[in-house]
Amino acid sequence: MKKNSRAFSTLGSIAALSLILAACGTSSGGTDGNSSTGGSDAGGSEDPIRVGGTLALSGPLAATGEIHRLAGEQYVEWLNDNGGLLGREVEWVLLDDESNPQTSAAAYNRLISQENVDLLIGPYGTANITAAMDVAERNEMVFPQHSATLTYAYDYDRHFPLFASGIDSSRTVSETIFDAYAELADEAPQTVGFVVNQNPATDFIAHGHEDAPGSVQVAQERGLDVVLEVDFPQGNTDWGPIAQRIKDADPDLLWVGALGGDSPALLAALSQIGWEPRHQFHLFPAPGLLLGAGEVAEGATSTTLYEPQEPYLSFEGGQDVSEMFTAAAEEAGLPYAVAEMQAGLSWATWQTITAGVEGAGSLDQGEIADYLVNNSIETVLGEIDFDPEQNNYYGDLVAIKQIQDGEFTVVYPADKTADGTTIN
Amino acid sequence: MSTDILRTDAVTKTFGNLRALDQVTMSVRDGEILGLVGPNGSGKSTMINVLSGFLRPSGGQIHFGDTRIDTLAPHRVAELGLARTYQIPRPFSTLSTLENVMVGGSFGRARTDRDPRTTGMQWLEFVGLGDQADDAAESLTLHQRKQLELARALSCEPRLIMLDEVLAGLNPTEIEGAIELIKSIRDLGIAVVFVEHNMRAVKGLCDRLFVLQSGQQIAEGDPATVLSDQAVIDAYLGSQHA
Amino acid sequence: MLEVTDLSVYYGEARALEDISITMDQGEVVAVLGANGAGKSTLVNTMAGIIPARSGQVLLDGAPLQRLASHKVVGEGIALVPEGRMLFNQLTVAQNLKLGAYSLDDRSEIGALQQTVYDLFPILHDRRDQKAGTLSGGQQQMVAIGRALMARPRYLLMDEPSLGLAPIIVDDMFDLIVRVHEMGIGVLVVEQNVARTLEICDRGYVLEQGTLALSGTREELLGSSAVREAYLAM
Amino acid sequence: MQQWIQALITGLLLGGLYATLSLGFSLTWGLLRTINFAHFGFALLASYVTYELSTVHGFDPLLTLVATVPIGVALSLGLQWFVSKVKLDMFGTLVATFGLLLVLEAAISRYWLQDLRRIPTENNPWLSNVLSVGPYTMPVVQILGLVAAVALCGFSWWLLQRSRAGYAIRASVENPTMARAFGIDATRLGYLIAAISGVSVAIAGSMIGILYALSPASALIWVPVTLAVVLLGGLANPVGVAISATALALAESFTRQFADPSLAQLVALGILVIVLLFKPSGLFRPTVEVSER
Amino acid sequence: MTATQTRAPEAPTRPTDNAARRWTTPGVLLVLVIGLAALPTLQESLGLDAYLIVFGYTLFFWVTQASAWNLFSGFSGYLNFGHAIFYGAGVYVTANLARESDPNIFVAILGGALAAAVVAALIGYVIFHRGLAHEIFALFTFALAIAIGVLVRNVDAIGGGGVLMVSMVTYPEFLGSVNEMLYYLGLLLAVVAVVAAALVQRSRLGLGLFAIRDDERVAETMGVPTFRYKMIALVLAAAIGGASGALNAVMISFIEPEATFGIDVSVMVVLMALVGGRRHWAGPVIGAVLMFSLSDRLTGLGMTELSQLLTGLLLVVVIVGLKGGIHERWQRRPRAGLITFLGVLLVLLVTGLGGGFIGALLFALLAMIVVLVVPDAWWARLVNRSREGQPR
Repeated sequence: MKKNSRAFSTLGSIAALSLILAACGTSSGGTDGNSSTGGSDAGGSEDPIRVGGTLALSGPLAATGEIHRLAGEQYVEWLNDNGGLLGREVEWVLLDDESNPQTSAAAYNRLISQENVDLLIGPYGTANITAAMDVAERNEMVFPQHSATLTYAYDYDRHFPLFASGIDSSRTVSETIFDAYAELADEAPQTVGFVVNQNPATDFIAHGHEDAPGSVQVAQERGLDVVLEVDFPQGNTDWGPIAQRIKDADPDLLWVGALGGDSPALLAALSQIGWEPRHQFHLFPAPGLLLGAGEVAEGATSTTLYEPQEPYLSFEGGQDVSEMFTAAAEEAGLPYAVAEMQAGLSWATWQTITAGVEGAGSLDQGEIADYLVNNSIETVLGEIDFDPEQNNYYGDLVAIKQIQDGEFTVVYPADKTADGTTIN
Repeated sequence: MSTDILRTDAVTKTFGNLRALDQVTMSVRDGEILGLVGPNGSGKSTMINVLSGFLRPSGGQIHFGDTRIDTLAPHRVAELGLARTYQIPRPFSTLSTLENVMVGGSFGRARTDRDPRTTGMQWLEFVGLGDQADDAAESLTLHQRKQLELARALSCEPRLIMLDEVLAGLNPTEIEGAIELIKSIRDLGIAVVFVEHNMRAVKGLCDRLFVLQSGQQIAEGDPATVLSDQAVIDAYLGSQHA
Repeated sequence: MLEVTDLSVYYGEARALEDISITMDQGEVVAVLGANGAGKSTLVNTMAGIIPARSGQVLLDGAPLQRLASHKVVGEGIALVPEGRMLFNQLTVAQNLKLGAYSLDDRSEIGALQQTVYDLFPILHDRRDQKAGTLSGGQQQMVAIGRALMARPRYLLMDEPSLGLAPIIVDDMFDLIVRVHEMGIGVLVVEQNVARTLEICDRGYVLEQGTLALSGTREELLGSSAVREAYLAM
Repeated sequence: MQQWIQALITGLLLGGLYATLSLGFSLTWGLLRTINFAHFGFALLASYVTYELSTVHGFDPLLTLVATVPIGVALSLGLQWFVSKVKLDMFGTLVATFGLLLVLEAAISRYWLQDLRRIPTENNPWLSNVLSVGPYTMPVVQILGLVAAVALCGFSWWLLQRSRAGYAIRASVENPTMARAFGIDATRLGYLIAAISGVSVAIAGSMIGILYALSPASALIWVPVTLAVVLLGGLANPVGVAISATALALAESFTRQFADPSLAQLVALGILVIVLLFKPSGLFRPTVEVSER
Repeated sequence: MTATQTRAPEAPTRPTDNAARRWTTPGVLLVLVIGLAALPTLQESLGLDAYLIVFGYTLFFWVTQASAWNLFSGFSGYLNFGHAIFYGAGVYVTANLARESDPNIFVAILGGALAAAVVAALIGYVIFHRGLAHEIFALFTFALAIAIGVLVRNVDAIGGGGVLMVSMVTYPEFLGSVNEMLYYLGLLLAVVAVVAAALVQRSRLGLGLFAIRDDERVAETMGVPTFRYKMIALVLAAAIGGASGALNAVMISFIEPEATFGIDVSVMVVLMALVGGRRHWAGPVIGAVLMFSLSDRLTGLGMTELSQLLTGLLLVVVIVGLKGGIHERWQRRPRAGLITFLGVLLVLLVTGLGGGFIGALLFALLAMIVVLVVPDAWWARLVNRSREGQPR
């Protein structure tokens, strides 16, 4: 019996597997069990248009993923309230990529081949976007995305980046930062200290890549004295020694290549050793946390592409995103319920795909792509002209915002500032 | 006098302060059953552990045939043809009875063109475990585990087998069977080192005795002589006076 | 009165003890003799509550002990000096002793018991902060006995106390058993040193293959060839 | 010179947190044979409770210990009860507690969302409360954390090495049968150890909540350093935990100060790897050595 | 010699165990593999989702990794929590080859296998000489993987200063699209891994490893060359893991040290093997299918938190209820398990209630687990009661 059962179980397991194979041939063929699909044949115009994408709903990137989820949901609601797309309702098929590029790639494959989505929208996070873009490329799908930073790496002609910093983003972002501080004229910083998270996005802006100079190089080119260059790992937990090194170097401008919660932790450590930054810049901090850092964060600058203020509120949808996102975020219980750059980018990405479809008048990926490269797109970031000569990147829309009196306000360039506010 | 198959020269094994073996010089002759006896704690099991390479001696040398083995890895010792059983059976608990025996047949000296499965079955039949071949070793009774220990050691096709209290815990009928079994092992031409407390069995089986007490050898020779030796009697029964 | 009635113990399917009945008084030294594997250790371990019985009972003054969780038996006044000492080798001598009194609560009494043990074994006092695992065999046996005495036992079960001891120390060991007995503690001693054991015991039992082969007074056993037979087959 | 001393101070203070976090993990592994990955979930939950109570309800972050410690103890006791009920082997506990960690993470992200959380400075007086001695500064909360670490490790050491319960615990790990024969109830002592582990993990968690930004995925950040401390320090050896936590924190601190912060973890783990290669049992002896078979 | 070693264990002892029986398992496996290999070609004509190709690849990936892990760790009892070292070695071979030009995928796979094998040989040589206790070994390897991740992050020559990208590889045209190529090669590697595990299990090497797992010292005294066997198995496991990692680099395309050497792969393979059962080659296969289809299904339904929650609960339930893993319990209760599995699967497929094929597969596996989790004593009572109910 004993022997019998072992043989039986081995055979059984194999028989089971082959049966599955046979079964999936018969049963899940024809009409798929998932009855909600069927948009791909574009037959009935009542069928919703399905837009597929993933976001980091769990894992290390999930904090920002959550913002994009809320913003996206609000956009889809807004769109459907305003007649949908091509007269059809829009349905967002959102999957979790767990902040993991492999999951992201698999999920985009699933969206295309199983969920039969009509359109794609990119995930959050450079790694996930890069992995997903490969899938989009293999399927020749239009791929608008909001936040990939490694501009040099992308050459897919149907990807539409909304992180509007130009193809030389590491240079343009850097130049913008120092241009902003140059406004201070005599009081402009002469020395700069770099403290950079090893995350690819922050690392790229700070250190560049082969032919693309980063902030450190730009600073040197501009004659600033780089007095400190420190990299720290993702998930760094001890800020004291880094703070000490900053204090010892005593830079005029503290340039922090920060992500998420890095900035407030660093600022706390700095204030504990009694060093106050004269000028401080933070690349991609979680804005709520930076504001929560209190007095030490006063005067901190950061990059932005959208803030809930003029002129952005006058841009296409600028008012809507601010109001709707804030309402939704408050309801969800986010501690910082202000629509800023991430929410704006999310909205702009949706505006891009919407404009492409409406402009092309169809769901044909080639036509959408053609429309997008040939026309200006109105977004909450302003007017965007995707330039196929530059891998669809375009001019630099990056602005600098600063915490003044406990609130973020745009201080550079002048055409983005509300009422002549200047950097201090 | 037949040739020695195993010879120890002044083997010593210490554990911390304890001298478990103290300069023991012992030899086993080809084809004999040597009884290794002594009261509890006298160092018999330590001796077997040292001989099998399970423990490394603290001093002295061990030769098996012409090969010095006290410096070899245990699996090399096994390959030379030295096998053992364990006092408390240590079967490979997640393997079947047959697979336990196949381990011996698959390695070292026993590794031949013959299928270890076939030879393994033969050894199981030999010790009387043929019907339990497919049972999990864990499910065996103590007696069967002892039999398995034997079969497993035999499956290595040893030239010398060391049996560590194979009779302990068995009932009289089982003991009788085991004694017959050990005789038939000798008849296969395998030398046996037999560690046992059951003196009736020792007397009945052994060609020679080697007596240890507190890690030291106190007597050696044919059973009748050795067992009437006063030092041995004292060792077992305690001396009447200090 | 410590009694064992119709006790049977099995390891899985293997029988270790069958229908054993013995009794002893607090004033006695009782020997349990027999060859290796006869079931002596099983008997004392069952009495100490370490091994569960399949049937039969251990009774202390008529009250069954077998229903108690094993960690409560010691509180009833039965302490074990196990075979191979089984000290907590990584604890110091003093700590081993204190653990013996774990079932007691009265600190001053524990102190007094400890003093008694140190009086009995002055060497242990000198070595009190040494790890038990580093002591010599004889000293370890002292700790084992001391530890058992710390439980303030009425009955002490000693499993092979002379095992692995140098001959000179063996004599001390037997003297010690007598002294323990003189403290008013009943001693059940399992021994292979038959000669010395029979010198000090009042009565004895001989086990063979898990059954009771013989019982009797010291004199009766001394005259019996069964004992000699059991050990040396002669 | 000043840099060296400041790095030393920073390292010491960080070592306090490492030790507090590692102590419970080490104790349950060494004495209860539970490799408890849920430990990191317990710490994270304590962090979030500290965050919640101080940010939303305005309690002083340190006062939240009144809530987190009982929670930590209750979770630890519950886990110990569960593990002893279902009788898992050591690797079984590892898998099961890893499952539990996932469950805790899911629960936390359900309640607090995936967003990054950090106690705002206005609710967190401890962030700016700094003790300055000459040119050197030390955050008071971390000093308190160090004191707690010393107290916890010291108490655990005293308990294990000097108290009656401690002998009993060590005895019952070394030889459960004999320990029972002398009246030691291992189950109850197991709960005692679990409770200490719960206290220390709650304190560590609250410290993390006070000092760092939280997200549901951040529990795993602490796994490598905890393992390093525990393996170096000798299982269930509170003194070993304290010393190896300090040593690793100092190594990291000096690396961050004088070399490159991004190499800090490599240095710490490198020390672990090298030590284990030359001394597989770790730098310190485990409180109780359990032979493999 | 080889023939006798690779024979199924049921082989020669009884005359009834004839050749037909012996070849059933490999035969059915072969049919299964041919069926799977034909799937991409037949997919459209059968009207199947193209997603099955992607699902299939990822499933093969996990089957490969879990089987590779099990080949050493499951069989020998040394639980390696740093399997990502070997996986990552493969990933980084492809990634570094891709720095210059689009690498040939076969070169990458072979290079990945080789690199992982070399790393394994180095690590194995050092730690097996050290004789770390099992639990120390487990957590040591865990720490080592993380340390290597940090090292790679900081050594530009390996890690490219943090990020490397693999956007395209070259491969023969007949392998079709990138997804199809991944599917075929993934299947190939999975077959290699499973067959290797099965062969090892039935060979002297496997027997030696099992002996090591149960009692290493006894094994050594019975002539098992324990050091050599541990080395061989570790290197073999690493080579398979590295080959699969090299292929997977194409799938991820964005290579970062933390994601590669982090906890994901290292822990997932352990969980898959422990859940499925680590004493048989089929165990990790079952575990990988179960855990991956569970996470795939829940991700597909957009239930992130639920996915984590259920994975966590599943681990607890399986480890508590099925201590030896699913396969082991199945061996004791094969009919009940198989009937439940197939029955539920068929019902779900026919009625379409499972939400497609993957869902049906998952629910059938879960139903089977429910049946297997019932403790033996209860099961016996249940079976007896139902038998008593029947008139004889």
